[in-house]
Amino acid sequence: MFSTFANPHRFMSLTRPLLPILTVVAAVMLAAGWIWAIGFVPDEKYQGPTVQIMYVHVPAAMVSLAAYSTMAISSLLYLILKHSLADVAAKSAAPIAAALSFICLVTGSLWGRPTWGTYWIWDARLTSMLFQLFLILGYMALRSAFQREQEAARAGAILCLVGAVNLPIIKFSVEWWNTLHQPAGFISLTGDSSLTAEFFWPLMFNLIGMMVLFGAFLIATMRSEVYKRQYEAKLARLNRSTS
Amino acid sequence: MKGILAIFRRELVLAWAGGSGLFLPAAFFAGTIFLAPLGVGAEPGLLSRLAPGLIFVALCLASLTTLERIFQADLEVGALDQQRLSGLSMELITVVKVLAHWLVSGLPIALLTPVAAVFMRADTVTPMTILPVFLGSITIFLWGGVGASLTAGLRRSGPLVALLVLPLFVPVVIFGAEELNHILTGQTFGAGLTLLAANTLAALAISPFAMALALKLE
Amino acid sequence: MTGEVTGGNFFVLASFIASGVTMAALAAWTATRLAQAKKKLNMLNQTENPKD
Amino acid sequence: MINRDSDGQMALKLRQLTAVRGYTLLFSGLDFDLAYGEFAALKGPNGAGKTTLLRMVAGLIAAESGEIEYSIPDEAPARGIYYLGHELGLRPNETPLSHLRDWADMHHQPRERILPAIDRLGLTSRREVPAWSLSAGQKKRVALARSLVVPCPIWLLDEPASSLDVGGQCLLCELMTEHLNSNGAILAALHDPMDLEPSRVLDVGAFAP
Repeated sequence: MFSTFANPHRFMSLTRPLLPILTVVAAVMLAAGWIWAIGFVPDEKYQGPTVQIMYVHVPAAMVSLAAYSTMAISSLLYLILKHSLADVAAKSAAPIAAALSFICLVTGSLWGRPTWGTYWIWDARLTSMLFQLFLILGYMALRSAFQREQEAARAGAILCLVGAVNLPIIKFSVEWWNTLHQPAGFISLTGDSSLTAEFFWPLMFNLIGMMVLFGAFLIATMRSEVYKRQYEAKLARLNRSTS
Repeated sequence: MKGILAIFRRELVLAWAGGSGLFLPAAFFAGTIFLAPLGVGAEPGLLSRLAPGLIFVALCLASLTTLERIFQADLEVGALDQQRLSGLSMELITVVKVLAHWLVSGLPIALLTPVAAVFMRADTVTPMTILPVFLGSITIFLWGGVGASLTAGLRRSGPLVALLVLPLFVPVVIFGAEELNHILTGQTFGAGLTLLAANTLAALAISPFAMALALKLE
Repeated sequence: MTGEVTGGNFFVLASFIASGVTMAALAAWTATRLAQAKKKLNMLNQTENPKD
Repeated sequence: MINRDSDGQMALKLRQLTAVRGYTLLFSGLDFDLAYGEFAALKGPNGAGKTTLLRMVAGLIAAESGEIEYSIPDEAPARGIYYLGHELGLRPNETPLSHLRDWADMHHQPRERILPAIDRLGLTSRREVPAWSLSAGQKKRVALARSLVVPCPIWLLDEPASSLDVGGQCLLCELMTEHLNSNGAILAALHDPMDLEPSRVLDVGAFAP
């Protein structure tokens, strides 16, 4: 059952030291990764320097997908185990996933301008990311529409799972649609151009940095969510004992 | 079997008696179709190219107008509680309600497609144009039903349902518009229909469980 | 190897700045949320049993 | 969980039931047995969780923890539970006749019981009137008629007498007495005492934290 009283002491004590460490490591890695990407990566033969946008765009895309998967998995766990910490994880991962999707879309369109002359090109990956952002915003809007945390958690979990099931279908259909409407010989943002070593390692470094950043954000948001719920639970107990 | 048919019949009668059920979505759909040429201009070439896409977008928007009421009508008067006690499985009840609503609101739109195609100056308008919109509208109502079940307990949740289910309509619009384009321009069709049918079956397989779980939100 | 920042390209800089700003905003929002939540809880603990 | 043997006299066994609304604990460790032929009244202050308990026993709400054991005779329709809540389950453009007909078909019950039930509840003249033009009392009578159209052994009533006129209230007592005499069980949250004396009282407030 929804164990509002499950006291996540173990989680809180575990993450208390972890949060500062992750934040510092993430900051250092991202700073280094960005300097490495901007400063030392040679120009790519087709796009010239604009390839460097990849070092923010691709990690943001991948980590936002990881964030959405975190939401989906913890939603599933919440529906099965009914443990409130799983719901806290899903609710906390949502804003981060939204922010990362937003970064991915902004950098994608900034990449489009010099390369194809327009800020938005209906590239398959970008379009799928757009609808993933829509799913996340829908999740957050649905959750905030409920007063009671219990109902918000359950409704959100169901929507997140339905979204997770549909995301591959959306990706497939957008890619299928893309092959019909996209002119041939189109340089996709990443992936197919096989990356040589000097392009590949900065990407991996930045990816790990972004992952650590996601971890730090997730833990921080979860801790504040746990504090909020403990506050509301204690407030309810106080009102009950005084009334 | 008779039990679930009773719910289906009740839902149909009440949606019909409600009056607005049948005409609202079809009118909304027709309105959108009639507005487009005024904005785009009536050159036949342009309009017929636009027709498939616009028909499916209009279908999505028109369906959104009634999705909110699929479960809310019964939930707010307590009828849903009574149906839960009738021993029928909640998954079956939700599917039956969605299909009844689709019959009253979604099917008329599918039947209107040839008319819309004519208004959009499509080249070959055959009764086959109904097929893609027929399959697409079922999928839209099933996924829309999931959105409706999640927000049944909320007041004024129409716009929220639209935001929730919009991404779920992407495959329907893509495959449906493509297939409708083939039909309207007289090309061979059928491959797209299988993809559309696959989407419908996926929706039919997944959404009842989501809806049933959502309505047990106590 | 181009050592220095290829300043010529406005869009590379713009995307890094945009990402940086978004992440900074998210960080700020998360930090304040965390601080506020902890403060509210402590305040409540204070009022409930001032001794601890 | 439901076991369909009806040899045991017990209709309902509630074991260590706990209910939570939002962050507040309503009641915990609630134990109660209800035998067939018994009428138990739920007592307790407002917000103690009487309605929550009834909906929990009806299976509409999941209990935070604890177990409910039903023993329902095999011939009972559906889940063997008749639940009368605050909302009466009538859509605005439904008529008593159409509602009860759908109700009977939903449970595969014969339609012959509908007209006698309508007459019994005094709705004969209004059986074709849409619900939006019926009074709350008349709609309550349609809800009560449901219990005659689809007879269930266990009755869960949430303030059954509310919005009933004097005639309606004594009719309610008659129906409840008949149900008890035909070996039915009743668990009811009563707002004010009725002419019919409950054989047992369950004070939900006693189980509050």
